[in-house]
Amino acid sequence: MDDLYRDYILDHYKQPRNFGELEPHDLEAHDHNPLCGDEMGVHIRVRDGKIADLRFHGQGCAISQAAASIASEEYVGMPVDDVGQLDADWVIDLLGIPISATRRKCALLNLKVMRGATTGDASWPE
Amino acid sequence: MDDLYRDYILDHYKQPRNFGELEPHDLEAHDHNPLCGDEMGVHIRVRDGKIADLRFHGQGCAISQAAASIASEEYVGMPVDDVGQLDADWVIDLLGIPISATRRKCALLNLKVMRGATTGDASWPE
Amino acid sequence: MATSATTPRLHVRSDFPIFAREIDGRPLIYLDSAATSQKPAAVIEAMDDYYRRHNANIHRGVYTLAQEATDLFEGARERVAAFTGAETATTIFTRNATEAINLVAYAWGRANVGPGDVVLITQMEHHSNIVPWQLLCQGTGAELRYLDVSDEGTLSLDQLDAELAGGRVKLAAFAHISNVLGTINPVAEMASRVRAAGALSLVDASQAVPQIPVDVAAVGADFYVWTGHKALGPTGIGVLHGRRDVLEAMPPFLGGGDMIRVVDWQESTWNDLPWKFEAGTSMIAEAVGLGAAVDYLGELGMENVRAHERALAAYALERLADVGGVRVIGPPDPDERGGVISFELEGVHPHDVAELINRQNVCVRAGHHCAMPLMRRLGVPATARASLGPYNDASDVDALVEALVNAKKVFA
Amino acid sequence: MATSATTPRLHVRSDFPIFAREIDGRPLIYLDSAATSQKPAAVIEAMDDYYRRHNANIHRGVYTLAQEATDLFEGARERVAAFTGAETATTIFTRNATEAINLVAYAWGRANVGPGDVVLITQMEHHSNIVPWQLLCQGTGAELRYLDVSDEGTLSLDQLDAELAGGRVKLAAFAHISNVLGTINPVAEMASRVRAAGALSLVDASQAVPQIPVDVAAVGADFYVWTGHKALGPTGIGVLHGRRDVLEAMPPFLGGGDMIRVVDWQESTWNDLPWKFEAGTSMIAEAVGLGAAVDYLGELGMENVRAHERALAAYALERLADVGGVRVIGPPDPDERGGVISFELEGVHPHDVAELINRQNVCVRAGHHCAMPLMRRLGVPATARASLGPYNDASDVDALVEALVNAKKVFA
Ligand SMILES: Cc1ncc(COP(=O)(O)O)c(C=O)c1O
Ligand SMILES: Cc1ncc(COP(=O)(O)O)c(C=O)c1O
Repeated sequence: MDDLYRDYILDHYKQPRNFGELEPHDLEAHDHNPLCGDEMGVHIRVRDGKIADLRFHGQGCAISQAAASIASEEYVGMPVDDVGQLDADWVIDLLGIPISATRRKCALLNLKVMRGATTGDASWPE
Repeated sequence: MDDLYRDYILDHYKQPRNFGELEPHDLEAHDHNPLCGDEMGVHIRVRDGKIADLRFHGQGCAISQAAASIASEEYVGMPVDDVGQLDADWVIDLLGIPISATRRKCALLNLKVMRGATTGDASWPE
Repeated sequence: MATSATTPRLHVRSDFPIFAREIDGRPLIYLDSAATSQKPAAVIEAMDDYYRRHNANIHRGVYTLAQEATDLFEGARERVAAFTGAETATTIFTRNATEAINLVAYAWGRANVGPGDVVLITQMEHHSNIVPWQLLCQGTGAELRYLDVSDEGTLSLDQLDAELAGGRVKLAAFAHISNVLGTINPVAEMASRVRAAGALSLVDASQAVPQIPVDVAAVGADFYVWTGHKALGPTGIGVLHGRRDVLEAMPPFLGGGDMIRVVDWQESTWNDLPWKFEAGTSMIAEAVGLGAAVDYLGELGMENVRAHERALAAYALERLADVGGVRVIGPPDPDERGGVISFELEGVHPHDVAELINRQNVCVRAGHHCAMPLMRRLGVPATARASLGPYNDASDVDALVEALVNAKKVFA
Repeated sequence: MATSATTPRLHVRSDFPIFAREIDGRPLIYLDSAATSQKPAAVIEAMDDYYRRHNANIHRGVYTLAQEATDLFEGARERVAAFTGAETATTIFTRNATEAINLVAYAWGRANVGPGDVVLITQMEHHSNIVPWQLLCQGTGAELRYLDVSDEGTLSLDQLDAELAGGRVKLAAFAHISNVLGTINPVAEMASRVRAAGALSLVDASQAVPQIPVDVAAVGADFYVWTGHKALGPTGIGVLHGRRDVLEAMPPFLGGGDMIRVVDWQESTWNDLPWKFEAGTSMIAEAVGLGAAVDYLGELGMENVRAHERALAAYALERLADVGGVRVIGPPDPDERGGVISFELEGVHPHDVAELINRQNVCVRAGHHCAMPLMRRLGVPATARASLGPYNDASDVDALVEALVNAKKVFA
């Protein structure tokens, strides 16, 4: 079996969870990976300070799409204020595959837009 | 004896002929050697279409000063229209020493200002 | 299988030291020459020799080393100019093609472009031939307009005429060969129409100089730019060929050492061409390397390089059809395109394609190739791109095809 | 004879391949490091290795070679930043020091300087730190003003205060070490006074980085620039260190690949620092070479380089007095000057000095040293200049002195 493109990665890529738009929504952000042109947006609905629902959208590689899909299941139910505390390792551990330096931004794009939507900080997670 | 700094070169350097200013004068020009910062000007008095008298002035190395001094003796009496016909080889032959690529502009500066004064063409002689 | 491709005309791989390298015991399949070329030993050694034996600053030194360095540098300029059919004095060394275009946009543009004027570019330009014009237009109130790219990846001369007929175009800038589509544009014809309309033209030949015989005088553009590292030369050097009268009328771009004649307290006068546009210490070793690169290409013969890459591209187009699910972008006729092949593989994002085939040491680029507007026009987020150099042969294409077949399996 | 100089602290000549070269059977006496330095084998080999084993375009490549090239390039940036005590993200690679200064003059200058504002420089600046400001002032209606140079070759802090008190200074630019006088300016003090007056400062450290330990953070200037080829590195690369907030607020300079985030039809957004200011393909091999150069200098220890060159300069000042008719320009105290010694030889034009001593393979520079305004201030048409590198020792000074004695004889 492939180290990177494991079955669950390909499964999330082909059938991404929480994918699409969400209208109405309370928070949103949109961003790019300047290295490859991938783009990703998010719509978030908030209830009682928690993420009640969310949808990612955009285009990207298997790693960025699978990462968004897998992470989306963690984001739902999370206090909005906690998103800003998440770091790069959190996403990478969640993915459970070896991420090279070049693919790092693919994996982190979902967290970047989530932080953009919730804290306004649009820098790359470290 | 030195190949380049021959006695007559040093003599012309130390006691340059036709050196100074000439007031009044009919033609003049002033120029630089951008490589070393040498500068040279000339004042020319014209009678009957010929160079009746001239003076060089400025600061420069032995080669540029000696070349101006030696050439000045040729310029006097020359029809003004002939100056534009003179080429680089004319000066270099006149000097009678081996001129390397780096010192070429030193040797040619006097002809450059002469051509500038008589024809308005301030390009380097070729 | 095209026999012309399986018997390539050039056999030069051994001139390029990098191919001695193996990664995980496998040879390198380098198909990314449109991003940067590999370098023949002659180029590397020329720079090495420069640093080991002749290194000195140029132009103002009296001593032997400085004279040697000056001769090496200016000699390289002469050979570079001769290689592209340009004049030596109007052959200006820049940092790369990008800086060459910015030089024109700043020095010529800020002095000649104003509100209501049009700068005309095309939808297939590299960012380096887009962003400088955006900045110029934003700074001057001019309008940036685009020539369309057809579904086949070509430009329309009729649309060019229509734009020029508007009478507002001051400068038109276009690629000689597209770095994404491979399209070879009719640049001489375009430059002549632009000139007839009283406008200036700039040709971005970054992909052309390494791939086809070029003749700057015959193209007849006002500016013709390219970049050393794609033409078997080093990084850190590019070339701007300009028309003498245009360059002479232009104010300088960067100010500093070497580009001046006299510096006074409040103002300065400028050196002759080409030095007027070369501020500060030049890319001396890089010029020496680029001189060696054009010598090498000249010995191969650019007709041979073109024939070799054309045959190989034709072979690649044929073989890619075998993979199944590959969609090639750009002109289908190998006579109308260079050795740059962008493609999509159904169901697999280009980034994943590149990652997967790298496991077999096949090096291709994936992404927007610095041409985001073109990606938008084509309606794709990114493409994978295989591009050829004189060192490639049919075995590289075969390796690409095999790697793509394997990549498809992972995503099946 | 100073024993400290005859027993130099560094013995590194054999690290520099060029000294294996003989011309007419004589060794090379290289005393022109202020124009450009010689390169240690480690620098030449690092670039060689890059081209032979790792060459690929950076930042957007997925394959192994591209990752290696990216790591080599960005790794070099980290080491360069660490070497000068600067942040990595605010360490921008330029073509040379000249381009770094022009970058500031264009991108920061055009956005922040207007009619009535003052740009303040000094009479001892290199053309590269004069002409960009002339162009800026001419383009914006600002006024260019100069701090005087004293007869000893120094600046006056009082005059700086007086200029700043005028309230119109927007930016002050000055050399860390003069390339003609050797003067080491009190740049940290100057930058702090400039900052207190609400203006920005730019330090031209082209001569300082190769000669003395520098700490960009401690100097505290807004911009700190230098050039690779004088610091044992290759041609074609320079460095701009900037303050983060200033760089972030600045518009970009050159537009093109790599410096963008998103390119749309009419406008673009910019990449993060440092890439926002690095348009087009970078000087990849050159960065690798510069990384090797700072590693090498770091191993020597810049305190040792300074001590070595200080002792040697002191020895040279002493020995030059023996020649008779030599007038040295600049501060007499070796503690206040770097290893740059400009001088006049009575009765012999500097150009002839350089020519004559070249016959003994002694390489010095003669001319205005790209500092015409300073020549005017000093009242000399030109000077001869001997300048030191870590590879020089007392024997080089002795050879210079002997050659000067011979030169005098020719003109006697
Ligand atoms: C003090 C000083 N500033 C600037 C420069 C310009 O450096 P570069 O020509 O590498 O841009 C030099 C050297 O030429 C210099 O000595
Ligand atoms: C068509 C085209 N134009 C311009 C460039 C820019 O070249 P450079 O990055 O060397 O300036 C490239 C390559 O990157 C290119 O392919």
